[in-house]
Amino acid sequence: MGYEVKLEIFEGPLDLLLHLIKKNEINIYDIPITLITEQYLSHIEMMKSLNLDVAGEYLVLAATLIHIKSKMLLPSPEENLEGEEYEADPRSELVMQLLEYEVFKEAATQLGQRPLLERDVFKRGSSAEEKNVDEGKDEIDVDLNVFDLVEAFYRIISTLDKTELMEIDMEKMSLTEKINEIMDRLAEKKKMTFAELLGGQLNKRMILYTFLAILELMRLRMIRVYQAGSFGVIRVALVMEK
Amino acid sequence: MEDSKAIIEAIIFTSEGPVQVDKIKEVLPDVEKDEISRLLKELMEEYEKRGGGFLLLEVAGGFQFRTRADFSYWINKFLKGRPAILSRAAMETLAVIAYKQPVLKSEIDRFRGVDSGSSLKGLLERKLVRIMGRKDVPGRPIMYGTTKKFLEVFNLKDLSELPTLKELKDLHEEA
Amino acid sequence: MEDSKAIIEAIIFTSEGPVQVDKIKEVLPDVEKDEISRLLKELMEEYEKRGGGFLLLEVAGGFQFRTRADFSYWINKFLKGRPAILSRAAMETLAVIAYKQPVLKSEIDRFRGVDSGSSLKGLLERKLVRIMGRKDVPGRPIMYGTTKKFLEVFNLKDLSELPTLKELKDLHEEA
Repeated sequence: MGYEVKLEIFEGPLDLLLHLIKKNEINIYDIPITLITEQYLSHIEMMKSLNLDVAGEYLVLAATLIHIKSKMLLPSPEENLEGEEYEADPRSELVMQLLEYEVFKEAATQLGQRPLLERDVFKRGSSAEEKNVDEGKDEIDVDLNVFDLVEAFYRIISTLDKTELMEIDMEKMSLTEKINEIMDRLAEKKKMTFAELLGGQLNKRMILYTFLAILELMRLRMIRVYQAGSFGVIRVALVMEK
Repeated sequence: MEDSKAIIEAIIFTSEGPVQVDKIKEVLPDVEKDEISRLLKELMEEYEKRGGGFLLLEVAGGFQFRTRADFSYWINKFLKGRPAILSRAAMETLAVIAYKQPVLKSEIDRFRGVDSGSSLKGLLERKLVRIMGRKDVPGRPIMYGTTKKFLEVFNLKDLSELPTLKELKDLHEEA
Repeated sequence: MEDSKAIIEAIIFTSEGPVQVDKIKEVLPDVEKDEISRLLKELMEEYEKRGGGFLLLEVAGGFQFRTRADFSYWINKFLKGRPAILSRAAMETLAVIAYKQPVLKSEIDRFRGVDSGSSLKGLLERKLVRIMGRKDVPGRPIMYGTTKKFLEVFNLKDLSELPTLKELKDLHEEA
């Protein structure tokens, strides 16, 4: 790729920084921080003067560069006889980040060079799929995805435009789950003791939920709880629907 | 195989319906129609001779690959084993139940603005949804909730793994 | 061609997605798995040797016919479709997810140095990425990973077919 660079091709501050390092043919492990900071800042100025939206991340990295620069101006630990702990090169963290980013950038390039379905290779009936996008909106992939589910709910909620509906009560969800679990266990065993139902719970919260679930199920008349005598075993059973 | 023949084959392969010679000619303007027809005939003969799982046939004024009729038994057997598709309506109904359980049918209908009866029935049949009990109000309406199978299908450990709407909203707003 | 081989071919031909050996075994219970694999290998070689418009390939843990990449120009012309383009931001986000899965959004943002919200949402919508669950740390953030469709779209048998990060690094340093 020739580097007749247009500003908008940068994917972010790290991308810009890598570009500057390449352009100046700098050793990434020994970045002349003053030079790079200057070039980086002037680049941001240019972006601003072109009325390009300079995302916050660019400014964060600018601050980081300036910070590193100021740290490098301080006497180095070797010279500082009183400094007892060895302080790492202030650039090292940024270098690590750049190297990591560079690898992912390469990974992205490699991915893009693979023979992509519907771009380079086609499966049978590809033309049919095109149509499905318009007409077959009613059908959703077989590969069920939680994202589809949330999206579906989000769609509904957005049309209702009621903010209070946005709140999902996780406590209520956990309670519902316990109710489900108890019903499953009872469906299998028909009758269980109270202790059995509470047993095997890992923490107090779960015990509490189990207890609340039992109360709720009693209230709903889904289960029956009975005890043989004052100190007898408490048993729980499903109420059979007529 | 020569390129134009292979390209013709690839075109017919990707097309959903039968492909007409004229359509091929549009893609390969430098190849004469007669030549296209000749290549098509060659391909048809090759597939016939090969005796594989499908043939190239002339149907409805065009050319199309079709599986050999002798194999219909096996192909039907295969197609029947396919997992079924959830309609958008079913997905919406399921979403309301997942997030609002235990929930009444009347509530689902109100959320969606349409009757959810048939979606609900489908979800119950597929065991993604179940009856959780009856609400303690006059008429004792049925309350619905999700099942263990629901968690399995959506790869969730428990319901608290479901993304909250706030999390989804964050993605939407950054977009 | 022997019947079981032709039937396998016909099954793969009719299927929407890649067909797994197990699925073929369900249709042909009398044929051993090893035998199915052997026949599939034979078919792959035959198509390769024939040099026609399409090939039999192993993708996303299954087998599927796909057109030869050399003909993409003509097929795009025929389908009149604009090839789907993933932005560079989306590709980078996808690359981080592919290599670091299960991965948090905050980690993706850190690796890329920018907010990946909108890329992530696009990838979720295109079903190249999925929610894998929540991480067991305070706040229980959502973890992301790639899907089977990712493998299908990128022509991968499985994730191990991707070059390792070390290989990529070496490649980069040589360049």
